[in-house]
Parts: sequence; structure tokens; C-alpha cells
Amino acid sequence: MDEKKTPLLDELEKGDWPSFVTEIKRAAAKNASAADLLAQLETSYENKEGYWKHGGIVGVKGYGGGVVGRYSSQPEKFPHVREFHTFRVNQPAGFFYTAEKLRQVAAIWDQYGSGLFNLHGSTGDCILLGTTTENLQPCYDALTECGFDLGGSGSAMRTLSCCVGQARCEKACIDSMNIIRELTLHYQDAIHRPAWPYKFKIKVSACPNDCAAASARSDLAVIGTWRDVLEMDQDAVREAVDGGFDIFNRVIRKCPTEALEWDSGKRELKITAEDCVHCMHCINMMPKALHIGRERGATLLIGGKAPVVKGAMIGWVLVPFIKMEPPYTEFKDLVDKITDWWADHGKNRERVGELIERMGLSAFLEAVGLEPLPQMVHAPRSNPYIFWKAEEVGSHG
Amino acid sequence: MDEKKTPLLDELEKGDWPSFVTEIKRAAAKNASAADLLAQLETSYENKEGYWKHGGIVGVKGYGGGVVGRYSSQPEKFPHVREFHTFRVNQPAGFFYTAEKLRQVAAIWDQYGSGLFNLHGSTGDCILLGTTTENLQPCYDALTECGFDLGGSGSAMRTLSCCVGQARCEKACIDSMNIIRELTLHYQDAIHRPAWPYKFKIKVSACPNDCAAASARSDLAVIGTWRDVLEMDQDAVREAVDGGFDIFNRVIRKCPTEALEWDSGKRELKITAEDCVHCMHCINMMPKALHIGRERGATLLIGGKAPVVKGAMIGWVLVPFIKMEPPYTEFKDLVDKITDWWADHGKNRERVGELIERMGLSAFLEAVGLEPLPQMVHAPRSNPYIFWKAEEVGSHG
Amino acid sequence: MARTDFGPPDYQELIPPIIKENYGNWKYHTVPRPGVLRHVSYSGAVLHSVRVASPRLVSSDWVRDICNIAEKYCDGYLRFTTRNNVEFLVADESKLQPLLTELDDKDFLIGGVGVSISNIVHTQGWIHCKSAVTDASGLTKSIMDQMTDYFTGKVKVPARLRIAVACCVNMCGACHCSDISIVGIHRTIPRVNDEMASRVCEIPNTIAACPTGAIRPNPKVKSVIINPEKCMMCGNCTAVCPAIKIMDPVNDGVSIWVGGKVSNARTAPMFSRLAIPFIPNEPPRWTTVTEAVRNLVDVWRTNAREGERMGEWINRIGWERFFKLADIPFTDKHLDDFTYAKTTFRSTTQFKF
Amino acid sequence: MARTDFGPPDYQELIPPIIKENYGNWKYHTVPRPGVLRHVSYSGAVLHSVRVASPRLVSSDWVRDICNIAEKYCDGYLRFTTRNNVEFLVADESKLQPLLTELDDKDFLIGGVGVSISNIVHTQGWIHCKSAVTDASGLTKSIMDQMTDYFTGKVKVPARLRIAVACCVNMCGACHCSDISIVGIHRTIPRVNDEMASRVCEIPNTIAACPTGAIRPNPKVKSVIINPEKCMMCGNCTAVCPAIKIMDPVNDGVSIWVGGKVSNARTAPMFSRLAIPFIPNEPPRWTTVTEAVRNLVDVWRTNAREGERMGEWINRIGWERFFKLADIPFTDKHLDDFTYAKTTFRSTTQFKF
Repeated sequence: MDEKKTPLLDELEKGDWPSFVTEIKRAAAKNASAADLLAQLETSYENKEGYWKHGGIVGVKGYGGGVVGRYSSQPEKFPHVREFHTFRVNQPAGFFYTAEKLRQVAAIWDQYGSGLFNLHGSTGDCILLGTTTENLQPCYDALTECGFDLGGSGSAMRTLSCCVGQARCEKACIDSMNIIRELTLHYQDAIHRPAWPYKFKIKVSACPNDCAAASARSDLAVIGTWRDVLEMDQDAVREAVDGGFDIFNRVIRKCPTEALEWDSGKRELKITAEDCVHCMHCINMMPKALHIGRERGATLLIGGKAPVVKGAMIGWVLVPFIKMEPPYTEFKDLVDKITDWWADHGKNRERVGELIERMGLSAFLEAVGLEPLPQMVHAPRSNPYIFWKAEEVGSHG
Repeated sequence: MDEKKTPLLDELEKGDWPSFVTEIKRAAAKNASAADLLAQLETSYENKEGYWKHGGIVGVKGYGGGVVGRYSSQPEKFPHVREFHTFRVNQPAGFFYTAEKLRQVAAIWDQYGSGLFNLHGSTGDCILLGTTTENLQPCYDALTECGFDLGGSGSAMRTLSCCVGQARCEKACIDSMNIIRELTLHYQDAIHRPAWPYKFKIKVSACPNDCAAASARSDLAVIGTWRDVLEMDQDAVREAVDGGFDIFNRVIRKCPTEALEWDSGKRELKITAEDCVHCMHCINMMPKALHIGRERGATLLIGGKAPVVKGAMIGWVLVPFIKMEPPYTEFKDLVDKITDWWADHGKNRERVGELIERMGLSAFLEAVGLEPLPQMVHAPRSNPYIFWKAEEVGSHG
Repeated sequence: MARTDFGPPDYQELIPPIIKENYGNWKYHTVPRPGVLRHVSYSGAVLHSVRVASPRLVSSDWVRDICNIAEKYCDGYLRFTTRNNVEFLVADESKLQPLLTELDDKDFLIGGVGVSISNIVHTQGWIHCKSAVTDASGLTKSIMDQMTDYFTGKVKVPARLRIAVACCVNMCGACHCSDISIVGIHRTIPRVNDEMASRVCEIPNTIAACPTGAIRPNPKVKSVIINPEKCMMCGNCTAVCPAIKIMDPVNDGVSIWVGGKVSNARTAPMFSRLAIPFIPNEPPRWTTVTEAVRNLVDVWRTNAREGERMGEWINRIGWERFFKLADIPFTDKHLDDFTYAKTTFRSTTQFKF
Repeated sequence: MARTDFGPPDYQELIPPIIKENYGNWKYHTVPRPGVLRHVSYSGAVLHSVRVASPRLVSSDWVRDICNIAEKYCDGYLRFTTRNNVEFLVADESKLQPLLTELDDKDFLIGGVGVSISNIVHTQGWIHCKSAVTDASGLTKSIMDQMTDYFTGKVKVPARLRIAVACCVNMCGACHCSDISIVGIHRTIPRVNDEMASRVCEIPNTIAACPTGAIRPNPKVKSVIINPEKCMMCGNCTAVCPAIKIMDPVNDGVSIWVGGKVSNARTAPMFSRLAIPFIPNEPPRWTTVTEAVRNLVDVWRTNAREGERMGEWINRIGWERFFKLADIPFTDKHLDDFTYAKTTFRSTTQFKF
């Protein structure tokens, strides 16, 4: 293979952190497209600009998405990245793999693509980085043999993702991995065939620590919670305090609603159950002593997204509490109502949160059949411009 | 005088709180317009609607404001309130009066008007309620004899008002009464001859307790403050604590920035001076022990207003600290720059806060020659849509 | 030509000698009994101020009544507060008790100082305002009759509580930043008298007056049409075009707002927020309104911690708990749908069930 | 026809037996050493997870490297985290120390667990994105080289710290809610190639794509004109019309944002806020950026109280103190001028001088 000089990128092989440049070089040693990627990237580093351009739509048979087309704007200089498309391969829930499966995917990608991966992409997919239009279908066929399907792209439901949940976390209030698994199977058509105004993301975090960043990064966030009182093991509390844990400054004072007290006489931690907003802080601080409650379900938040175009949103409370148990019928029905309303009213490239912002929360709630609740807002309106419908009032006096 | 029956209003003479109906009746006993006011009001109570209507512009010679024209929409039924105009008489700073002065005004108003007052109106004026067009000028002439001038109305600077300040408050950081006195004299033309897009209010509170509600109710709020450390009399602190004052729950825990500590060994209250945001709470709680600092001045806030039309605003920080000493030149210069910019760019009925909202805070600051400061915002922008001016960057690469 | 532009009387000539002498030199104050302030100067001077309730709308006879008292006990000096109470300024301590006795005898209510419920700040209402949806004075009297014990200090409250009443959505009088506000509201869109509009209204001005762009021209009749989908019933158009009427005695009424404040103490100033979207006008005593206010005060009084103002208490317990404790239904009206609506949505799983 | 719509492999077949047996039955966990989680089940079972750093962009050889390790110590089971670290799942405790030793020998960085600085979540940059203003991978590598001691736990930090890098204002990767975010930005308005636009762009779509209405038709040349007064340089139009170019190697660069979070623990989720409006692109090592990030981390590390995340710390001390401590100039760029700007203005006298 023709070794090109990359003095700028070589600088990024220095230092302790693992180097992506080293990885590209490892792939480049046996793959011409990886070698041209390296060379084009070196040029980007020289000139401070990217060399990828708009391209036609590419894909595999039967699907409207799952492949992101990419073309070099300098095909003469870097012919092996003239076409350099990406597969979004739907990752297993919780990002669990066996070495056997990973080796199979690696072999397929060495055969059909650049040999380079993103593990994982922003949305959660296992990204296979760089192949030609010609190789798309045979590569996809090989992936299906191995049990892997594609994720979403474009104006579709995007690949669902979640935290590790009950597989390995004592804080999990819901079975995030099963939820994602079942919903992913249920929404295969919505994922693979873009039919909406824009993207729609669902992420599931099994507790309010929100390790999947669901409230910031998904249009519909499912966040596990409980609505009875958290469980306390007073012996374990005492053990922690005796071990020097500063319960007053680390826990009592940090409780957002002043719901906790330390009874230094009885040496007991006390909670005013009705004041708890299940924020997880005390449980995080004392994982051996404090545990989530038993009446478990999820809070749904709607509208989370990054800034483009109308500004970033952190999802806001839509359903304070919903049981999340297979087959998740209530949840699926709600998603259908939400996406139907959005598909009916949304403009091109308008996320569901932006549509609600434009049409009003009340109109949205009415459309999806939910009652207004104080949990949906941090405070009621302060302006006096209340909208009254004609049917709510009498005729003019 | 013809006594009309007022069974509904009579209900409002019951109960412990002093009754305005009784007052109208007292006036009505010797004044026909007060009697018709009572009768018209009874009709309003019967029919649940008001009977005042749009009218022509009325006033006194040389002034464009200070009188609010008011006409009954039922002049045949209530002929004595056919014309029922209001004088806005500029109140003395701090609402201080002598009995002598008040008696003189009362006598004038018995002679020329209804004998009814609002002490005081929302903006602060001494309101003389109800007279005829014909009586306006002679009444005004009599008022001037007695030393009273009119306040503002319409699209003008409105009557300035303030808290009691140094006259009778140990918390006063600035001489609010003198400020109002001097500014009122300075702005006589702006007060009496409407020439702006809409009203413009200045209110002065001598400390952050803001007893004049300046930040909510004035376009430009002057709120006294200090920028060194507050003063402590540790003996008086100890006296309070010994007297059973719960310093921990009432003061230490309520400090918004956790700037206070109670050293129970030394029995001393400690403050981390740099953490204090001079909110007044601890001083309010322990007025004998804690006092405002010595380096005194004011914070200016811009934009406060009620909801109509674009929504309510609480004034936001414009100048974190300004010395407020006669002749207040720096302050007056700033007011001129603000009102000039507003007069140039404001639409009809657009308050200065709404104009800033529309044009952007940066544009406003540049126009009035103020530097952007972090104190002006509770947090910097979260959206990435930063505006760069062409002159700040090079030409295209 | 009359004198103009000379401004109000100079306060220097209206303040009592003790204030002139101790101006800017006050050291601290105490509240020896409800309604009475005792200010002590660094010079050692002591001034008592006795605060009494006023109906605000007063007759010249009432003015002379208080002048009589001020002359008898205060060398003729008195003042008013920003919340429309009267203060008698007593420099001679020996006159304090006789003053209090006379005020009691004459049924003046002494109070409104410090931790208490003070006088209501309010607007003109049907008495003198052309856009009044309700009568502010009648509401004020009816509410304060119920609040007397909190004004006089007979019953303790956790913190200051400030009530405001405004007769329309202009919300004059700091309704947007009061612990409790009562605000007149419309619920039906304005009606246009086309014939009159064609004669007396400037059509472009009328269209421009609408903040939501709900008004469009109706060229056939030289008038305007109001789009009910867009109208937010602010009444701005009626101020520009008298042929547009929004008053509707059958459907107008009042709304109740809670939790605002202007002081910077402890917490930043806060807006009042909607508690009860609508109560019909019930003159002369507005019983439903006064009961609702009474309920709000009592729920706060019995649940708030010492020192917590209405809004601070609600912020600590959360609005969801407030609506439950106050037994007020939460409706679509409480959801903001105006310009900054999005910023009111709750972006956290922190809440109470 | 190939199989379609069958979804990802079932996790049931990919989780190790110890997880299958204790699924939903974990009791608590501890962190016996940085980078290692020890989960204890109600059944008494113990699982160790060893977390190592990944460059995210990896070769098939690297995939096989970690597979080798997983096979040797974990019966072939491993997983990835939401922040792109790798976790080796050790069911047999006797294999823990040998695994750690081999990872050390092979220069894998063990860390990123709990109170530490974890791996950066980032975007494609020049490697694979057509709208990249900067190279996210290069920035990530350069920054993380400086953060290694915080990742491995060699140096303690007050709380978790999450860094995100996005190559444009789309802010993919939770940049809007991270403790520190680095975001590529444009500073010059897009240029229109009129000739090309007339051939390849749909003019109405292009006009509609502008969120601020800054684009108007240019009928003479069948193209569009961009109003520089209104353009906020979001790049949305370039996604619709390839004849519009916004890339500007001379003036493009990166901005730095601080104080966001997504967790609901203690405080509600928060947006990241602007700290440094612009730093030029400095490939290959972005020295000014990495020093700025280092400075931000160190100012936080030395000033925050135990348990305070970046944004919580800043909220306690106030942004005015933050800018002073971090020695960052506050400019007009920090003042919001977008849709909800008004809600960022400080409506209280509570601040520090």
C-alpha cells in the first residue's frame, strides 16, 4: 500500500489517551479506503476544512434509511473515498456483545468496508465507517446472516437506546433493555422507512440519574422512577456514618426538598416521604443503605433535542408515572397518538417539541388525550392572556 | 341633596375595614357629583359593568398631561358626572404632609371638585377624583397657590416615587427622597409634556427590600445597595441569640449564598464577604445587630412593567453600582441616553423594556455606552447562535 | 399665565423636626406592638410611627379627621405609606398611648407593620376606570374585612403577605408581583360595531394595536374582523378604537394569582402565577372570591414555615403540592401558552406525585 | 430478497450467565479501585466490571484485541458504555487481577467510573461529516491527553465531569447539557453561488429553511440573497441548497460551554452556557482549546465543594464570580439575543460585585 506522509496527524499519536489516528493507520495498513481517509484527513488538518459533500441517496433493498451516503469532494486526489458510506447497525440493547459476534462483524467489515468502526455513534448505533455503493447490499446481506439489522436515519424513528438497567444496576426502576428490545421490534417499519416531518428519538434510562441522557437527547424520554417511599437499611446507614461518611453535608443538606433528617439520638435517617422528589442523590451517595422504592414505573418527558433550529430543549414532563410492563401497550398507544398528531401538523424538519412549542401544550395534550397536570410545569402561567374557548363561556351579555 | 337608594353599596359599609362607600356618602352629603358617582356605581353593581367612556383631551394651560379626562356614558341618568376628570397632583417625596397642607388641598377640592381623593394613586400621585372641564383651570391655579403641581400622564415620564428612605429607615443606602425631589424638578418638562412612545417610570427604593416596588413597577428602578461588607455588632448578635432568637434556622440557613456561619464556640456570626449578595435578609432579621455597609450607592434595573402588551417584566440589572449623589449628573446623562434611544426606535405604546427585548440587549448597551457585565444576566446564553459583526472577523477564507 | 413646572412641595418643609435632625442617622427599629414602629437614632432620639388602615378612596372630611389627630398628637405631621396606610409620627413618647387610645375609640385599625397582611394596593374599578372589568374598591373592602385580624396582628402569619387587586389585565398595582393578586379578566372576544368603526376608528392603527395579529381589515364595510383563534382578549384594540367593545357583564369576572414578590430578600423577585382562572363577578361582596382568598391565606398560614412568603413556600413544596393543599383544580388554563410558555415547562423528573 | 426488519440481536444471548441469573436482583455496588465496579446481588453473586478508555473510532484489529481479552478473562463477554468506554465483565473474581495487569501492560487506560472525568462524547468532524467546522476526534484526543489523570483517578475531582465535543452548532452528543462542551462555530455568513443555485436549488425550500427569515429571493439571477443583519449562521440553508457555502477556514473555530448536566440528582438538568465565544482552529493539537479546558477543570477542581458538579458550583458562586475565577472576559457574545433572551436577564439585585 502506498504510504503517505501525515506529519500533522502523527502528532495525535502522542500522549496517553488511545489514538484514533493509530486506529486509522492500523486499518490503512490493509485497506485502501482507510488509507485515503487518512490522507484526506491530513489535508483537512492542513487546510482546516472538511472534504465531504452532498450526495445522492444510497441504501439497501427494502429500506429507506440505515445508510448515510458520503462522497469525497476531492475524488481525484482520494479515489478510494470517492464513495465512503456509513452503515448504522442497530446495536444490541445495553451495548452487550460477545467476542464471537464482534469478530463476525469485524470480519464482514474487513471484507466489504474500510475496517473502521465507531463504537458507538451518537444515537447508539454500531457505526461501520466507509464503504462503496456497490458493496452496500452484499455487506448488508452478510450482516443479516450474522443477526444484525440496520438502525434508523433521516426523518424516521431513530435507533432506540438505553442505559444498562436491570442487567447490572441496583438503581434500575424499569427494565430498560427489555423495553428497548420490544419497542425496537415493534417500530421496525418506523425505523427503517422515514415517513415523518423529522427524526424522532426514544431513549430509556432506568432511573432519574438518566445515564442514557434521555431527557436531553430524545424526543420522548422514558425515565424510571418510583412513587412510594425509598427503602432504608438503618444498619447500613449507621455503618456508613460510623465509617466517617459526612451524612449531614453530603446528604441531608443536599436534599433538594429538605426531606431528610438525621436523628443523632436514635442514630436514624428519617425521611418525610411526601417531600421526596426521588432525585436519586441520597441513594447515589449511600448505595448500600438506601434503595429505590417498590412501586416502580417511569416518567415520560417530551421534546428533548439539540439546538437546531429553534433552540435546545430538555424534555418536559408529559406523564408523571406510567407502568412499563410488557407488552407496553399503553406506552405504544401514546407514541402512536403523539406521532400521528406530529405527522399531521409538523412542518418539514420540525421536531415534535418545536411543534408543541408552536401549537401550545394544551392543544397537544388534548390531541393525545392527556389531562393537564401541575407536574408538567415548574410553575403555572404568569401572564393573564388566558385563552377561553367559545364553548366554555356563555354568549355575550 | 336628593338621596338615592344604594342597597348593594350599603353592604360595603358592613365589616371592620374602613369603607370607601362611607367616604363617598360623606362627600355626597355636600356634593352633587359625589352623589351621582354613588348612584352610577350602584348601577354598576346592579349590572356588573362600568359606565365610563372615551373622551376628548382635557387639561390645564401649558401642560400636555396631569389630568385624566373621564365622562359618564349615562349622562342623562347621572348628569353631575357627565364630566368627572381626575387631577394627578404630584405627591411630596415619601408621602410626607403637614395637616396644614392637607387641609388646604381638601378645601380647594371641596370648592372645585367632588371632595373625593385617592391617597394615593398607583403611580404615587395624590389623586383628586372628579371635576368638570370648566373647573380644571381655576382648581389648578388654586393648587399652585398652595404649592402643588401636577404629575405625569400619557406618554411621558410619570410621577416619580420612592420609599421613605433616610427620613426614617436605618436600611437606606441612598437618599431616596432627595433623589426623587431633584429628579422631579429636573424632569418637569418630560413629566408634563408627553413626547415619548409610551410611559416611562422611575422609582427609587433605598435598599434591596424594594418597598417602592421599583423593580416591578418602573422602567428604570434605582435600588440602594452597598459594595463593601455589612456591619456586625457581635454583642447585639449574642444578645439576640441569648434572647432565644433561632439564628440557625432564621438566618444562617436562609442566606441565599451560604455566606454566613455561626461560630458557636466564639459565639460570633461570621460572614464570607465575597459571597454576600446583599439581599437584606439577615439585616431584616437582626436590625439591631446587623447594618448595611458603608460604601453605598445604587443598582439600576431597566425594563420593569406590568403585562400589557408583551408580558410583564421585572427590571433587570443595567448598572450594578452607581454612586447616587447630588446633582446626580451621571444618572441623568444615562437617563437621557436611554430615553433618546427609546424615542428614536420605539413604536407607539412600546415600553423601553419591550424595545430592548425586540432590539437585543447588546444593541441597547452599545447605544447607551455601557459594557456588558455578567451581573446583567443570571446566566450567559445557552444557544449557539452568536451574532458576529463583519468588522470583528476577517474576510472569507 | 399660571405658574408651571415647579414640582411638588419640598419634603424638607413637610417632615417633622425629629426627622430633619436624624435624617440618615437612624440606627435600628423595633415593633413594640402591632402597627407601631419604634425607630432609634444614633443620636438617641426615638420616633414612634403609628400605622392605620385607610380606604384609600376618602372624602375631604376624612382628610380633616386625620389632620385633627395629627395636630393633637404629632404637631401636625403625618405621612402615607406605599401601600396607602396612614402613619402618625409621634416624636413625644408621652403622646403615644393617648393616640392609640383615640385611634381605637374612633375605630381606626392599627396594624400593617412587618410580618402581617398589609393594605391592598388596587386600581380604580367601576369608580373611575373606563376599562374596569370589576370593581377594585369593592373587592378590596370585601377581602380586607376578612383580613383584619392579620392586619392588626391578632392572628399571626408566617411572613409578610401583600395583596393587590387590578380591574383588568393591565394589572396596574404590582399584581404581577404580589403574594396574592385578584385580576379582572374577559373571557369573550371583542365585538366590532362596523358602522361606528367606519366612522370613528383609524383602521391601520386598530390593526397595529393587536399584539397577536388577530385583527384584519374588513374593507367591504370599512371596518375590521377579529380572528377568535388568535385573540387573547387583552383589550388593547378597545383602547384605540371605541367601536370595539370587550365588556361582557355575563362572562367577565376575576382570576386569582399567587406567589409573587418584589423584595430581593432571600429570594429574587418573583412573578405571581395563576391559581384560579375564573370566578364570576358577585357584587357587592364577591363571596366566592373572598372565600378563595381566605382559603389561600389559611393554607399558607398553616403550612408555611416561619419566614416563608407565599411564593417561597410554594417553591419549597412545589406547585403540585400547592394545588393539592389548596384544593384548587389544575386545568389547561394554568398551562402557559404565551410567548415564553416553553420556559415554564418542567424539564426534570423532580416532582411530587 | 434479504431478510429485513428483524431488529438487533437479542441481548438475552449476549449477556453473561451471571447477569442472566441476577437480572433485576442487584443490591448495591462499590468501586474497589478507580475504573472497577463491584456489583453485589441479593443472591450473593459478585460481578466485577473493568472499564477502559476507547478512542471510539477503532479498527477491526482493535475490535479483535478487546475480543481476545474478553475471551481470556470474561468468557467472551463485554459491553460498551453510553460514553464509549469498554467494560470487561468478570464473573470469576480470580481473573480480576490478571485482567487488570494485562490491561496495564497493554496500555489500556482503566478509569472513568463514578467521580471522575469520563470519555468525551463527540461527533464525526472532518472524518466523516459534511458540515464539520472542526475535527471532533482531534479535539477529543488532544483534550483527553490532558485529562488522563482525572480519568484514571490519579487526581481526584469534586464530582463527575462530562465533556462533549460537537463539530457544528447542531450540537450532537448532548453538548447542550454537558459540564464542558466544545462546539464548532461559524462567524461569517454563508456565500451564495448564484449560478449554481439557479441550477440545483429549490428557491422556495431554501427560503423556508431559514429560521430567522434572513433569505429572500433574487429573481434576476434565479437565486437568493442573505440578509447579514438577520443571519445567525446556523447553516440550516446549506443543508437544503448545496450552492450555499458557509465553511470558512480562516474564520471558523470553536466555542466553549460550561455547566450543563442531564442527571436529575440534587438539581434539575441544566443547559450548558457560553464560556468562551471563539478560539481559532489549531490542528493538530488545538493547544489554546486544550489549555482553556484544562483551566476550566482546574478552576472547578480547586474551588468547588465535594459533590458539586460544574454547573452546581457555578450556580452557587454566581456567573460573575465564575468569569472572575476562570479569568475569562465577559463580552456581548455572552448576552443572549435569541428567542428566549429575556428569560436570561437578571431580575434581582442579588449578585456579587
